[in-house]
Amino acid sequence: MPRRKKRKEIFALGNEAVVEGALLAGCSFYGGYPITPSSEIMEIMAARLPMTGDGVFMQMEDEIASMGAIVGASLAGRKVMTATSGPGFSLMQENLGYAIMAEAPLVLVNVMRGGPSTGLPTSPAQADVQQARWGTHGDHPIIVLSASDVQECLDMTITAFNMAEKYRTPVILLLDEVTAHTREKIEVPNEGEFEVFSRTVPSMPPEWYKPYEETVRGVPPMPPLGAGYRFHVTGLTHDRNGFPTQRPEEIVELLERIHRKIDQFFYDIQLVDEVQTTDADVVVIAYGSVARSAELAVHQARLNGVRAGLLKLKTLFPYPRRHTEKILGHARTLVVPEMNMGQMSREVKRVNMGRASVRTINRVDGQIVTPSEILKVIMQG
Amino acid sequence: MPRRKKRKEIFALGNEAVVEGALLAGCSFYGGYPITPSSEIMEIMAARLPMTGDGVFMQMEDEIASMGAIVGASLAGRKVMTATSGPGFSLMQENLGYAIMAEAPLVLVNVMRGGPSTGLPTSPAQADVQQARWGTHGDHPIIVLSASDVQECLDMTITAFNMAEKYRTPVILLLDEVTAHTREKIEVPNEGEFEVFSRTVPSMPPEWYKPYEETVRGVPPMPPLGAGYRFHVTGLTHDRNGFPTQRPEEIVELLERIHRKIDQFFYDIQLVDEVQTTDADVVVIAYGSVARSAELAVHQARLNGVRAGLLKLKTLFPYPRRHTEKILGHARTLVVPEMNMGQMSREVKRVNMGRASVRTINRVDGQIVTPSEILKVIMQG
Amino acid sequence: MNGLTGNDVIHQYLRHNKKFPHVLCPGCGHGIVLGTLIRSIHALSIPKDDIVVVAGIGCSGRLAVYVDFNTVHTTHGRALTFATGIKMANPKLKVIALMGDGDALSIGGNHLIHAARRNIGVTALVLNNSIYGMTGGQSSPATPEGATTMTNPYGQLDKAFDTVELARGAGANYVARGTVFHVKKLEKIMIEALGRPGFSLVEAITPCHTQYGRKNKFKTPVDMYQWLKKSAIDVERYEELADDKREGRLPIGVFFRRDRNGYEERYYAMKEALTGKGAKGGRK
Amino acid sequence: MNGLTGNDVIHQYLRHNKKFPHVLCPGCGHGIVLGTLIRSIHALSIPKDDIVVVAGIGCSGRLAVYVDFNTVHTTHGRALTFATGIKMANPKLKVIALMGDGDALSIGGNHLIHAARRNIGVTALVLNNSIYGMTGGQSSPATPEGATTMTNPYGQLDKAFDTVELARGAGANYVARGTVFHVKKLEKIMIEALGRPGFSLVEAITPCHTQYGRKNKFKTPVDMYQWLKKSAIDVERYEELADDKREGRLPIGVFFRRDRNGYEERYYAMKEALTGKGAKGGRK
Amino acid sequence: MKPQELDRFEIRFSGLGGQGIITLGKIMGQGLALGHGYNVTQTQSYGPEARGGSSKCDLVISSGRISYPKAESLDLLVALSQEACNAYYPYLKPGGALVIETELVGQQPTNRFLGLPFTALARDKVGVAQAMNTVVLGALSFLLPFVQQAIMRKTLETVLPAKIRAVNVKAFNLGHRLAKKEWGDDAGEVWRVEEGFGDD
Amino acid sequence: MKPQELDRFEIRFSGLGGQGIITLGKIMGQGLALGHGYNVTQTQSYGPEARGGSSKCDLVISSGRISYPKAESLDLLVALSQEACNAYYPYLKPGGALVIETELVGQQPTNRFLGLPFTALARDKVGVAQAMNTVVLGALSFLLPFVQQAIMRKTLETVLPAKIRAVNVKAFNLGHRLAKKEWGDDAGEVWRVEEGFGDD
Amino acid sequence: MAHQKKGKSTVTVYPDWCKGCGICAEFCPSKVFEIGEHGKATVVREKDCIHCGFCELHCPDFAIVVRDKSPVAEMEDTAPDKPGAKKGA
Amino acid sequence: MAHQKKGKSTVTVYPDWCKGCGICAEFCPSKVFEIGEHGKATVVREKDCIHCGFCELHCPDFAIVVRDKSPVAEMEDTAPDKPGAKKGA
Ligand SMILES: Cc1ncc(C[n+]2csc(CCOP(=O)(O)OP(=O)(O)O)c2C)c(N)n1
Ligand SMILES: Cc1ncc(C[n+]2csc(CCOP(=O)(O)OP(=O)(O)O)c2C)c(N)n1
Ligand code: SF4
Ligand code: SF4
Ligand code: SF4
Ligand code: SF4
Repeated sequence: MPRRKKRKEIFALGNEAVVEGALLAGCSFYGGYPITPSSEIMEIMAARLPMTGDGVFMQMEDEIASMGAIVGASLAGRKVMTATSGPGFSLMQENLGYAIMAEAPLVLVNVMRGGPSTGLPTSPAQADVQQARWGTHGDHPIIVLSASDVQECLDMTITAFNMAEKYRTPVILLLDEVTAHTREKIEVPNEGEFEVFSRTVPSMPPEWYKPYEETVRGVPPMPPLGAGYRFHVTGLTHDRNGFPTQRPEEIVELLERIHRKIDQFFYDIQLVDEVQTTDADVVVIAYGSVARSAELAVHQARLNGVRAGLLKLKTLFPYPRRHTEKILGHARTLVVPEMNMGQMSREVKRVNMGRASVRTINRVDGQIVTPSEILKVIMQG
Repeated sequence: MPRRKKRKEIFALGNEAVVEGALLAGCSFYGGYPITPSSEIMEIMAARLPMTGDGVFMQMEDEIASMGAIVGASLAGRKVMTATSGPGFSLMQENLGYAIMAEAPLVLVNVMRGGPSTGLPTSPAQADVQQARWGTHGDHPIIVLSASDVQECLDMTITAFNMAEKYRTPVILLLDEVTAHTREKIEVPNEGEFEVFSRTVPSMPPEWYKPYEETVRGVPPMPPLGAGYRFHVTGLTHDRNGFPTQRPEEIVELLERIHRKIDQFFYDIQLVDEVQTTDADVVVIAYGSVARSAELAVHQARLNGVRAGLLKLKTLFPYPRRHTEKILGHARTLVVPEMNMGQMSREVKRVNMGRASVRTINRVDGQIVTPSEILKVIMQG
Repeated sequence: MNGLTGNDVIHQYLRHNKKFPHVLCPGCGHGIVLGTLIRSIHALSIPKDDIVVVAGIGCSGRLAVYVDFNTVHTTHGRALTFATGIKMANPKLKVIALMGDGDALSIGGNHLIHAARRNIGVTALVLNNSIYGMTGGQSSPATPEGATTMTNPYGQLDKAFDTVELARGAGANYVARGTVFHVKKLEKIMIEALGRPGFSLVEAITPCHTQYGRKNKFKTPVDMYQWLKKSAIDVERYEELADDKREGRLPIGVFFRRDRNGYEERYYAMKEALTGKGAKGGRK
Repeated sequence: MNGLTGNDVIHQYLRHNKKFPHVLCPGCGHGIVLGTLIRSIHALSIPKDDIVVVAGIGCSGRLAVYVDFNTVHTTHGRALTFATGIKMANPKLKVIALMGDGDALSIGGNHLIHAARRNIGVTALVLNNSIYGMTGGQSSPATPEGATTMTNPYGQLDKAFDTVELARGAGANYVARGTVFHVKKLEKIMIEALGRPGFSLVEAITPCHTQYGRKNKFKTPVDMYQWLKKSAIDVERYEELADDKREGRLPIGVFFRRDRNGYEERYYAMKEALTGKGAKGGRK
Repeated sequence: MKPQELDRFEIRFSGLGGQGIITLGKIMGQGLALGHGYNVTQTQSYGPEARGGSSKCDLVISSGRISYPKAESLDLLVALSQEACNAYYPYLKPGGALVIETELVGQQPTNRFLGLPFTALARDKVGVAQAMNTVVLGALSFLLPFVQQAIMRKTLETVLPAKIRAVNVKAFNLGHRLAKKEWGDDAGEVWRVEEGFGDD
Repeated sequence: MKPQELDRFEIRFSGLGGQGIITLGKIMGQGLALGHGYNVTQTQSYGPEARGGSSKCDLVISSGRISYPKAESLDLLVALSQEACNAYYPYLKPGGALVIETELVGQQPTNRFLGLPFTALARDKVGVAQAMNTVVLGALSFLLPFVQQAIMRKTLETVLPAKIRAVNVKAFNLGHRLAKKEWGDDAGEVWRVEEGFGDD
Repeated sequence: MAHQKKGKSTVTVYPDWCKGCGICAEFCPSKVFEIGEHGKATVVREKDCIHCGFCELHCPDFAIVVRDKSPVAEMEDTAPDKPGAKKGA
Repeated sequence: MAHQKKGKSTVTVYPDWCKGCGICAEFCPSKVFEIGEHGKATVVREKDCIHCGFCELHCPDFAIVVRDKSPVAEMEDTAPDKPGAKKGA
């Protein structure tokens, strides 16, 4: 067996690791508009992309245009990304919905800051979680990921691109300001050490191609614009050819498929890390930087004789119901610490159906939830 | 006792009744951008407002500008409104969050059509329900109302204005295309027959006025701009004077207050209609035009010997938990029919905590849920 | 298809699996614009595969579905943002943004001026029918002052944008105006516009009898074409007219041409300069 | 406060319960614009209560909090939309929209051109520092071609907007430009702008040394003021210059004045005409 | 006169865009709701179908509260084009009535129908082809036993602008007269019910 | 040489904007992370405080995994302004060390501190006042027993652009030398731990 | 010149696509079209067509095709038409 | 004219508000200011002030106030200053 090539180590900001991950995943198009605390992603992209093969970096006039540009570029065959924070995320919602309907793969990074409105531009929060799920109008599926440290920023960005391409869908990566603005040593994987997925392109003659056809995976192949497959893309409900339709059975087929293509692959999409959960009475369910506090708290609780565990959510939506169910087999108490007024805890409660007791810890003052706060609640059982 | 003056009857479209209600409630400013199926609201406002006392009608360049204009006018002392549908609603989210932070009363009518994206512009849906709750970034409170027939369009619009003014907050009125585009005979109440609430203005000298002060109700008085109270309004987290703050205790006070001012008045805000629920084994929980189908289904079920009832939600958020709890005292089954993939049923399930069995009926093909569909599920128990 | 002429040519470019006639109203000028666009592309012998038509939302936006190019029907007002992304992603494509006046000038105004400033290599067609057709006849920023619409029952108070002046102020590279009555001229303009570098804007005046004409004293669609016939005048001749003679006249033709490279050309040239021939690392 | 002069006057308009000095960087021209605005208002004897300053988001937007007027700090790019609502709701108020160049020209570009077209009675101050100050030095649509910024490390490719031409193209009623070095002229302009009907746009060129200057060969804030001193020239004189002499010069002064009534005036006049003296029912 | 008790009477007007189908439904609905005191819901087709040339307008009429506002099974179908007749005939209740424009609906799906050449009548007898919908309104005012001709005419007069009022009243009366003549006095008998036993 | 085992060692650098606090923290962090192989998290203040003139940068250093990335109780506080010293001294652990810039921190909150006139040293001995932060880095490289001077100097050289490299190496060496001289050989002794018993 | 083509063209209207807007009828220099009973354009004076192209360029529905007559067709067509006879669909 | 005012004004800098940008020191026609040790503007030649107003108008932080001397103050000030003596805060 060949010796594993040593990985490059860098001391990088979370936002920097996102760029690193994106480039490794094959991102070649960035369109964006600056906003704290996501701006470093854009700035580093501005420096890096013009230097790479076919990399395109564009500063657009606003967040609406940013989404428009990356959806356009995605349709033209690129792996694309944008990054923003709350106010910009709100503005991106309309075109995000379009991308869902057009099934245009893209990665949207939202580095969350305190809200609502302009709120607390430089302080951490996790208050856009439900917005990530429901922000655009109409029923829609969405994949929402998160990362809790700098290495994960890199890894989850690669994952985000892979899921976007695999499922032909926008993927949202939610970071909080702490994760985005922490510098840590991370390993940059070598080529071949990680999976890179690219959208399937059609392998039939153009006349036979139907851009929104039913397939086994529910994901139709997608050629770049201009490759000889001249089809129609629209945000209206459409038939298999992409043409607008008002026929109930075609509408249902479409909406059902775009949901199913994600729902049925829950085992691939719903990612968590479990720390000492197997025997745990008290399980902390956390994500983002709060999961780091939770990890320390769980460690300290064990030292204090409490069987605590951590379920770290790396996928927020579709909510990892299966993993939660497993834990509900033994846990008496679920502790859900968040930098918001209780957004993921709604999902936990919905799945819990009254079984375990659910304790929430919520901060909305721009401060991170500390290990000791979590420890206190764990110790209360 | 003086005889009640006969009420004027009109044969009106749901959208027309909204205008009627708004004018009765004292709306004197409309800013909007046309979109099907809400456009009649705008068009009738365009004809009516220039004819009324100080009425201002403005067509703005887009939905973002529409929200900006009405928030501005609200700060300048007007009772204000806009109307839109899904795509426009998505664009309004950023400034909606601003209005929440600035505590600017306003009424936003979203006549829902099929989504996501451009979707089904002329077909009914109820798929923006969770978006109404979570569409803008950051933790925020919001009042979301709905109406199921033309009379209710009028009544609930008045209620929406009253709540907006009473609680200094945006109120969203969600209609569906069926309700908005049905013509019915309605009664227009005479002056004095309905309550009209207007924001409290300060009654102290300007030097003592703090625009975001803690009060018993949690709602600070609000003078119009230019009335001698020169204060600062911002979407940043702010102190009692309205000045930006990053101090955790001030932030918490602010966010806690804007939530509390709505949460604590749940008995005033959470409106439902109950039809034969007292003894019901099976309760349908519905809203909007679907509640009309449900009413017929419940009626037919009773004829068939099933003890069915209807909980019609007129307030969607904050979710009427109290009324649901009461019903959970006796109901075995809750049926939640919706023209979406299951949005309010999430709220029902969260409150239900596994007690009753929850059956959902979901249509997303642009067709209304029919009485017979609901009846079938009721009869299955 | 080179032996064919007239609508026989057009028919070769229409999608055979779409239902015709199209959804637009009798006499709607949008169809004429589409025909003209097709003929221009045909004249330039651009392969269908290389054309991307990016449409906004509106009656005009609905045209995209009928033509056998790569067609993208976007969101209201945002066609140019998608078009920008597509052009930058693949500069070899000929990208045409097809927009209504509401689309391009109201909700989409910002993207229009920025596309012009940036000089992205996209041909923008603004189908100006002075009204929001699709949504039932509300005012647009191109509705003439005084006209009656569903949202201005007492007469439009706003002054209309002059699309040409707006684009000029934003720094556009090429701006022209035509009408669907003066189709040959419009075709000449489109052919030129499609062949130029950078951002070109072509405004096509196209009647909407249903939503605009009927409320503004045009009894039939034909009346609107008569009006176009009468009021349009070549911009060169227009400029020689005395001020008082200009009232009510609609100048058409090419208003200006500037010669700046398209954004995509400048961007890729920068990349080339930075990375050299395959070499990594810039020489900034 | 009429016996007072200079900054003694300014101090009367600052909020005494706010912390000073303000948050802006040393040498930032925004403070000078604020002082000039205060002096203009003082000169016109407009009561503080009648002034509404509507600010966008950016360093410039932060100014609003310091002055003792009615102040509204809005969302990024949207100041003019709020200002429009306020003015229409109460035309007696003197409404001033205070925006950065990113605010006004990038994300807010559409509102700017529509406010100009509509001719709403608002005075728009665009504080142009060629850069996004607040967010740390990214390009704005006013960043000169070739300049280095955080998002254009290899030099800005875009051409900058000419605010004056953009506003002209959109049909604005009054457009002027000044600099914070030429404060007296700027004050004269502001006084005129505040007194006019309809939409007036004043562009104030104001240096940002921290985010723009340092990356573009201005060693100190003072260098940027030297540059303003050298490059600015009265527009009347500028127009007499030969083309090749114009390079690098910045014309300042009033570019044009048009005399159209403000939108609010036209709207309320229409209401008056429709409803008559208290009478209901129009006479359209 | 006390209005006849009705429990969900459903009417669909259908035909081509430009025939004034929606106006017909609106006036009839308003007359029944405001003039006769019934509860009425009127709904119509929006969107591309409407654009595409076809047009549809439903009324549900009831003495009691109307829960579900859309027509589900029709008591009366008015079809003013062949296409509309084909499309909606299946929704007619057993025993429901079909009214057609005889010149435009050449293939009748049943021999039980009531027809008149409404367009020709309007054009030839009233002199204004566009008044066709009012001729239909007049005919229905005769046909439907719960409609009072005078009230409906009054509604018509209230709703229409002055300058086209006279022409339309003429058309209305024509429709009423001809329906009576052609369809016979007991055409709508099936829907007439005896005064019930309920208390006052 | 095997790096000393560390379990959450927390350092805060604090002072005024313009003193190069963030750069100091970043270089030190990078040296410890990449050069020494520790796990390190570096965080800093953004936003208005940063604008308002004060500046802060934290490092957490550990041999094991760092869960919570922010500094909670400091092992070492470097305060380069009076304001910073006042603000953060309370977060110092019992037994933690305080390093101050003696000319800028006139009022020391305790008599147990280590000080040097870093700014004056940089200005007068290196000739470049801005190299102050590097003088601090040099001093700390002496003070902290787990920092190897050579590695840290190497990091410094890697990170800095060529034209300011020499000056900064000079400043670094100066800081190291003077710290040794002024603070004495056992200044950081408290943190030196014997090699543990763990297996290799 | 176009005029020399008089009588040398066939003019076809596809009635399924024609919406009867009247543009062709109004502006054809040779008055080739009339709007027929069912609201569709009908070719009534095909032989007067000078193949100016106006109608093809201006029909918003691409419903008209004007073609040069094939030699054979031309031959047949030399027989004088009855004046005003209807042609085309 | 401004020049006639020479020596008749007091110039005050509020050091708390001054950020030391240097504008006043650079552009004051009479070189009244210097940037002092702590990076703040200091009035060093007050008597040369001609009350042109430049510094007040251009200080971005409203930190300078130039006032006409009150008669009393003026009186006191007639005593010749030592050249270069520091004045103000
Ligand atoms: C965000 C958003 N707002 C509003 C609409 C509704 N809408 C659809 S098309 C249209 C305007 C159409 O007018 P125009 O662009 O002039 O094109 P036309 O239909 O006249 O060709 C509007 C307002 C929408 N689809 N999306
Ligand atoms: C919707 C939205 N997008 C982005 C931002 C981030 N942001 C805040 S200020 C600003 C730009 C500031 O630049 P400019 O308007 O030129 O004003 P300056 O700070 O230079 O005075 C940006 C992009 C935001 N607050 N909201
Ligand atoms: S122009 Fe075309 S659509 Fe119009 S009448 Fe003639 S053939 Fe018919
Ligand atoms: S080509 Fe068409 S318009 Fe021209 S003469 Fe022939 S029929 Fe008439
Ligand atoms: S101009 Fe003002 S801030 Fe600048 S140095 Fe002078 S006094 Fe200080
Ligand atoms: S007023 Fe200010 S700038 Fe002018 S001379 Fe006096 S000190 Fe100098």
